[in-house]
Amino acid sequence: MRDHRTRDPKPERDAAASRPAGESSPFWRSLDELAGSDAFLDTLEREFPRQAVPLGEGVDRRRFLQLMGGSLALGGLGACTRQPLETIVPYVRQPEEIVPGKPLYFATAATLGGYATGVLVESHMGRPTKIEGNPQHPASLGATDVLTQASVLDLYDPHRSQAVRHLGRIRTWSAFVDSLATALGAQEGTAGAGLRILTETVTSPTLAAQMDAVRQRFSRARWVQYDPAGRHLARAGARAAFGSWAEVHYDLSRARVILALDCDLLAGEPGSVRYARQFAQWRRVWERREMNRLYAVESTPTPTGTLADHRLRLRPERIEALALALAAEMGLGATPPAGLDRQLGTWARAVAQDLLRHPGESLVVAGEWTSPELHVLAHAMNQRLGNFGSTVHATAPVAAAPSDQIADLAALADDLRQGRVEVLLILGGNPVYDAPADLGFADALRHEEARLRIHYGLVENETSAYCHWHIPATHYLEAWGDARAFDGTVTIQQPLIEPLYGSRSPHELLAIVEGRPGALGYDIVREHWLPQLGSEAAWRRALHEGTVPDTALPAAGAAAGGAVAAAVQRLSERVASPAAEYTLLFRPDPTLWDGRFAGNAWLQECPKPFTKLTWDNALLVSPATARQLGIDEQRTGRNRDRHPMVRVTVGASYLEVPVWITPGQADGAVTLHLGHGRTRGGPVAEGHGFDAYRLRTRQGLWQQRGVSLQPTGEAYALASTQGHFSMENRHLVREATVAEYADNPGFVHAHVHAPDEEMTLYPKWEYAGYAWGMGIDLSSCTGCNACVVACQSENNIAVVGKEQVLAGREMHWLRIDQYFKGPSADEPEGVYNQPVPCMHCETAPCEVVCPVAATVHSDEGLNDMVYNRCVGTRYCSNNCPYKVRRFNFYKFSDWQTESLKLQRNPDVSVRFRGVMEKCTYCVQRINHARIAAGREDRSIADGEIQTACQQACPTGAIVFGDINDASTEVARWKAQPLDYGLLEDVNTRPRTTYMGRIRNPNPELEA
Amino acid sequence: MTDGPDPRHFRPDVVERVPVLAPGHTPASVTDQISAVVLSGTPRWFYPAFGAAFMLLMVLMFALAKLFFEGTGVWGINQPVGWGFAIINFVWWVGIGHAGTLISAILLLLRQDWRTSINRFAEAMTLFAVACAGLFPLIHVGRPWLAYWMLPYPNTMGMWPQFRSPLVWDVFAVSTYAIVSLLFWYVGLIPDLATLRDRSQKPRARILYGMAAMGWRNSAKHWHEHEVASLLLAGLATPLVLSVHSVVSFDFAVGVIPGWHATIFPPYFVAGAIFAGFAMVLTLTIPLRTLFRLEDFITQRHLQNMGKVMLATGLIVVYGYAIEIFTAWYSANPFEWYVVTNRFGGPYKYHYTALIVCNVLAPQALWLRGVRSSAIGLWAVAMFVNVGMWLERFVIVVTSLHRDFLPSSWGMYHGTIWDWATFLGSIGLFLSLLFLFIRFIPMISIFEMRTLLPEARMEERE
Amino acid sequence: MSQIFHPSTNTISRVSIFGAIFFVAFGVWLAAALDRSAPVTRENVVFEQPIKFSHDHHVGEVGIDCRYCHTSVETSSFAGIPPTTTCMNCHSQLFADAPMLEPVLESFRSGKPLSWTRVYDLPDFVYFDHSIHVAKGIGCTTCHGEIDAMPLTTKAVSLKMEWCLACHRDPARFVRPRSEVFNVAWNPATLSRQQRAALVQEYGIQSKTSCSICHR
Amino acid sequence: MSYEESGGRLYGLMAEFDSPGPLIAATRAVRERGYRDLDAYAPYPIEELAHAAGHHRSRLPLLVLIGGVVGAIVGFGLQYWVSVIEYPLNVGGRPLNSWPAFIPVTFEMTILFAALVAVLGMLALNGLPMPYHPVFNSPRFSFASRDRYFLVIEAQDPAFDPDETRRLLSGLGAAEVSEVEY
Repeated sequence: MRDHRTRDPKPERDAAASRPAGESSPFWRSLDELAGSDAFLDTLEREFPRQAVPLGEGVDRRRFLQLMGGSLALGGLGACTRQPLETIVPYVRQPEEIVPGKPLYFATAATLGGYATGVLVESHMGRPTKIEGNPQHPASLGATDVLTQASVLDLYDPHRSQAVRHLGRIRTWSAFVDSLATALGAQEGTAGAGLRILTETVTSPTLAAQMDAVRQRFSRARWVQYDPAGRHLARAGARAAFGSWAEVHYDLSRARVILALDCDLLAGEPGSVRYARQFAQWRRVWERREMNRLYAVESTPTPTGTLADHRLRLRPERIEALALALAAEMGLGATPPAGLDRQLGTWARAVAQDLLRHPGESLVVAGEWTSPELHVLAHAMNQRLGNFGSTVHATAPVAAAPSDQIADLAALADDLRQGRVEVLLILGGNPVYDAPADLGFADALRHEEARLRIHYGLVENETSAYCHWHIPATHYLEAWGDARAFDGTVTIQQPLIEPLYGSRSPHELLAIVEGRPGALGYDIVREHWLPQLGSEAAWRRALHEGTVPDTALPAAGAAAGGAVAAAVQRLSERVASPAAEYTLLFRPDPTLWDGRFAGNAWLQECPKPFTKLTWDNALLVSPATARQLGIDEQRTGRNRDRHPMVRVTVGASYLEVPVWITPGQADGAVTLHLGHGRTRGGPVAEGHGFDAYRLRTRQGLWQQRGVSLQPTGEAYALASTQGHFSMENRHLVREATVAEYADNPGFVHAHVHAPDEEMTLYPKWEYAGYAWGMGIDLSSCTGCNACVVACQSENNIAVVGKEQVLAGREMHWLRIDQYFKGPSADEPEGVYNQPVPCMHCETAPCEVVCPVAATVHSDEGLNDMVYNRCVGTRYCSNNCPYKVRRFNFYKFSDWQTESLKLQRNPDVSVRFRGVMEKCTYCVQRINHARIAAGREDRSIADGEIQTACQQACPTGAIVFGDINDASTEVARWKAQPLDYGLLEDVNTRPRTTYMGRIRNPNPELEA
Repeated sequence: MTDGPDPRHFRPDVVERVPVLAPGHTPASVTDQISAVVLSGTPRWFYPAFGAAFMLLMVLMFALAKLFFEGTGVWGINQPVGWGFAIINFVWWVGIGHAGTLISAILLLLRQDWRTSINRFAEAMTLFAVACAGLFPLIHVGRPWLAYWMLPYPNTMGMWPQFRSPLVWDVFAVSTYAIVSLLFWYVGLIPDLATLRDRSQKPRARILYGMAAMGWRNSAKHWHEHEVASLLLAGLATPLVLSVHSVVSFDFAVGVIPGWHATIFPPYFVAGAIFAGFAMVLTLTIPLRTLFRLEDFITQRHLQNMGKVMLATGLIVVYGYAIEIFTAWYSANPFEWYVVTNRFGGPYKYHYTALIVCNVLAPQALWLRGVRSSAIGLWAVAMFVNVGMWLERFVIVVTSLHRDFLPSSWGMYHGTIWDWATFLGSIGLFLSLLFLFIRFIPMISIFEMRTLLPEARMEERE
Repeated sequence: MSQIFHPSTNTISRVSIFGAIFFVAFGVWLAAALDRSAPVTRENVVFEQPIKFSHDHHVGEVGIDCRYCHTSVETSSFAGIPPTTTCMNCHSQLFADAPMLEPVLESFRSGKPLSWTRVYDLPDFVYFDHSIHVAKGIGCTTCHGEIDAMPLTTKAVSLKMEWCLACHRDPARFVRPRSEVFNVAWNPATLSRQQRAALVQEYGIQSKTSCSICHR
Repeated sequence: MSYEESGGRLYGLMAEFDSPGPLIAATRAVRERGYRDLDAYAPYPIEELAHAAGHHRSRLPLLVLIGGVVGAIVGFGLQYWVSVIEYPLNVGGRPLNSWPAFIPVTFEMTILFAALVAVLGMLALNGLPMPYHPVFNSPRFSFASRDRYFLVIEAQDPAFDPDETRRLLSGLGAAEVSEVEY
């Protein structure tokens, strides 16, 4: 094996190298700072003591975060090495709220495609380190999705753009303001006819207001919004159905029967975190006897599909046929399509009956990927079922200025070509990379009539290469702002830290266009809200709660029937027309989304559901399709990770991508995830995966019919963290239907039995005080990965890079195993999700074999791992039946990059080379709780300790607490007959146990 | 004084009529001929041979430098296969060592006098094999500079080793084995060192051998205590050698991993060790006896007996394989049974097949006297066994780990160039030590050869 | 043949062989002794500091309470190092022009923080929490020694793991009434072993020696 | 190079034999004559010679037994003290004194101590190391490690008388009798 460093795509490695000489320190805010003049350093320390830190040399992780600044060398890693002297630097003036060594929490919101998720951000000495959900916020309910969890890393990304640049050369902010002001001045004559502003979907009321102000000044200026993974078709469908722009959101707490038509309801929609929580309430049969039922029809597997009681894999064309059949069954004036095969017909009938049996308690949802017509149909069905007002809510649009984004973008491209654009301000986004290919946006952007092209973004990406100016953007944790959630609820975003690189917020930038340069983001946002909130107190409350009261959008009118006939008409025609051989599906990447997170190493290395791929995307094809293409042969030995490439041709353009054979994928439909194959945007983003946008056109936003696939004979190495997706008839995930469970609640113990406690040479170990344990509910885990990344950011888990993942050395403490159900890979009955953290076995096999007692039990039953005692024999990992232990084969943790040190959790050791590590049940949180309780002479309350994974989980599938206390939730779970231990027959007596999985199938379809 | 060899010299348990010492030798001739190997100048072939071994040793040094500088990641290990070549080599080398102790100790207790001419050499081989073996547990850890934490010593951390761990047992077993083997070997050497002291002409040699001989005077008293000590050491080394490889097998047997968790391991590891050890003894003695013209002392008889021992232990090993498969089936444990089927049909099926060919089929040739009595034939079988025993450890370590309980965590293991460099390098270390040994120390026990002479035996009858 | 060695070699060789065991034992003992010696543990070693700050004066003579400067000792893992402003509370008036205090004034004027050398410095993998120890009746001087008699602050204990364990294994040897935690003059002898054992009961002290209490 | 000892004090008389038989006979004879401070030398161990020279039972086995017992106690004691008394830790739910797991180390320590005692004991009982010894002064003595057999009677023996003893030895079939000096 060659030196891993040369091949390791970790961003941190060559951070310094990739940075121009001028900016060796990642922290600077002006040319002065760049010059490093003493005067500047003084002001810096005085004004923003937080920024004083990076000026030091090597910075120790913990002292550094616990104290105010201070620089010192790393040391004392090996127990016998002598520590270097450390320095300690107090404040000059200490802020009241800061108690050194105690974290603070602030409420703000993260946005995706404009939709806000309320979060509470943990801040250590002024450094945001961890994102948690905001229980007060409707879109969060205390949980978060995987992208939000990872967003904190973007703040500290060493490859963020740090300088205002003009044609690649560093300029001052004022120089930029001048040139923009001049250009705008010139525009005033023509009322801004040559001015275009391109933003992502905007839900921020403040920004919208600023846009109005801009329009006041430049009446003929145009504002274009574009989100590559936005809700284009859903919006169009809603508009068709309701006759005006409208937003639809759902209330799953009241839905007994749910039909998802190619919709990732539980992990892909704006309200998904909330939906998942509501949905899960219905899956805990041991808590409430009745259970809801989910039908999922999808062409490519989704987390929602994994929980479906009935999952139907259909290619999109047939989904529309099925929809028509359903519409017919529900008497929506449709006729079942001619070519519909029988079992699909019976399926439609059964489902329709089931839905009709639950008026007002049912729900039909169509995914963004489906055609507007299908959305119309879905709305009509809900109408027919009387679900509006109970499970479905139609409101005014959340987007401040809803529009047909694709058409607008096309118009912009056209204007550029015609030379009608003189000043183009691109506020975020990356159109050069992600605009539909047939717009030729990059070429359009080249036209020199556009004399001033400005790109504003977190990183210098493909688009900034085509612009005169690049302006570094603020991260949402750095700036004031506001945004609406899926239901319209507004959150005022407050910064937790001064902009690391002196960036300006979008509000501040737009203020220049408004004609009031120099306005501060704080004032802009505050001016917008104070009048509405009425009082300073209300303002403070809004900030503290993380929501602005009564901003949820009011209900709008119900669906207009007229659209339905038209939709049915068009669908029938499409269904009648002969289907092409292959249909190419585009989907936002489960971890990189539309590519905006491609620079985020956590997300790049986060194993994607169903493939467990890292650092790449691949063409997902069903086993049957693979056979058809003749690329289904088994690879073994050293070629195990090399996957055949196929050439995907769409019209004139083509792309060669590796194939991943995915059970559960619809035959004939192949899926390619967006967001990969970046060519600019930092070492982490660049050169990983394949750019699906090159094949994406206006017409084929989400599905491109009639593509051709030819194997190229080439092969490509894909790094997947799971090599085998069959359970091999081992009773790892144990499942039953509601009926079977009613008959035999203890079915989970039917096949495997744990040896009796007496069957041992040794006495049982008794735990007097607390005994920590965890319960995981397999009936409600969607496999969304939120817990995985939450664990990573809480526990300073290193990223290892593709080569090391290929070598089988990924470091995730918590992984989500996925197994396909059923005998055949062609027709899997579904997918099991099984999160596997450390089991903290009572009779831990790992501990017995450690020669130096580096892993032993604590007196509260934790399986402690002592990094500084570990010598690295790896015996424990070998002897762990669950293989949850992770070894630092190299120096995986980054000990150099300053900015990444700021992100680290100061309460968790950063691991060094050659030591074992693993899940600790977040022992740092347990210790904090124990100390707090100890100070107050009380015992730790149930729920006082939440592990990172538990806190992040949208469905609440993870509970944690003291199993010695029968009143705790975890103890109640473990008391259930449904509770079982993984591999309990090995007699490891795991503290982490699982609740068997319960399905609620429709009896009519079971037959 | 005597005509013809003494009849008691041939035991009923020894079938062949071939003597263990060619007739016509006297104490003087034995002494002179064997010590000549050391005292007469270096043979011409020595330099290229030693040079080659030394080059391999340098390969080891380079591989280690790479390893310590970058970390264990340079090897092919991963999750789930946390142990690779390092542990395989460790077990392989320890196993090879066992033959030496067996020959010197157990055969001494059994009064198998044919051992005398090969035991010195075999013991030396034990020492060097153990040296190579001991290397691997030290370097395979993630933080080798802290490996001494496995030893019990008072420290400011107040921490001690965890005595339930088979690795700690290893530390004690292997180090004890190394020390005892060294002592046993040295005790046997003292009279011969004295002989060299008395024979050699070079002053420096006389001083060095003199110091090493500790002033041995061949007095009746010396011989008396010396014989008692040798017997006692043999009595101690015998259970020790059995315990050492049992403990090594505990590294696996104590684990819960299917394919490791087997009670048959200790006996079948010990048998395997002796099997491998004799193979290595043959591999080395067959060329050396011709190179040094020692056919008089290492005769057909020795080769044949070693062949028989290999056959016997080989059959025990085969039984071990069989019983492993049987228990997996009989226990009806799906995990255990999967390991068996996976060995036959999994990604490592070729390794397993090769193992069967080398360790099960090849040794059957030893049933034929023709093979047993032909140096070439024996040597070929021995080479098969050397490879086979390495493969056996590969199969045990890798195929058990790479697919254990949870299919989600299954993986593959491939040795890297650095794995191979370390393995070959350790062979270099072994050979270098061996060449130095045969150059400076009598590779056949002179005084014990004297006892084989008729004169020596006359007295017992008086 | 004739003699090779001088008679004296007999003695030499015997001593060297039968004495080997003692040589080894001595080596181990020496290593342990060195590891515990002040130069290694930095006990009673004075470090270069920006100001010759005297706990002797401020605590011993003036009698300022520990918490006046180390404000977060009761609430946080970290006791807190006083910001410059804390010094200035007094020194804006007292000795305001003493050259010795110039660094403080300079820091106050310029806003540049003072930079002290850590005296009590645990390795990064050790997590110590002041608040819980103080709450359970472990006094400042138990670990920080006779701070009120230190003109220049030095480390009074080794901070080796065995030192931590000594107390965690038998807190009754060191515990004192909560009221006396910040009393630098408190004398352990004022309480009997039984009384201290009673305190351990009363304060519910769990003398934990589990690894994850300090290492995580 | 060789060390020359001056003074010329007599150490004893050395009789040389060319085969073991006469040596044994001679040794028996001189012992019957009451000589005690004597030693016989042969190139290989000869049991009869040892008996003849009066070496019967060795104390070594007892020493080794004691060594082994001490080793066992130290071995188990160390493990028990570490795991139960010094730093009791819950290792995989096993009891502090998991004696079955302590057996291997105890065994190895037993062997180690016994073996060390066996070797050191052998050296001690033989008075080794003793690089210098008067008999080495005899130029012929180097053949004791080849094919010659020697009997040495020390001058300090009360029954020793230079001429008497010399006569006796030559009478016992010694090929040659020579004086050995310090």
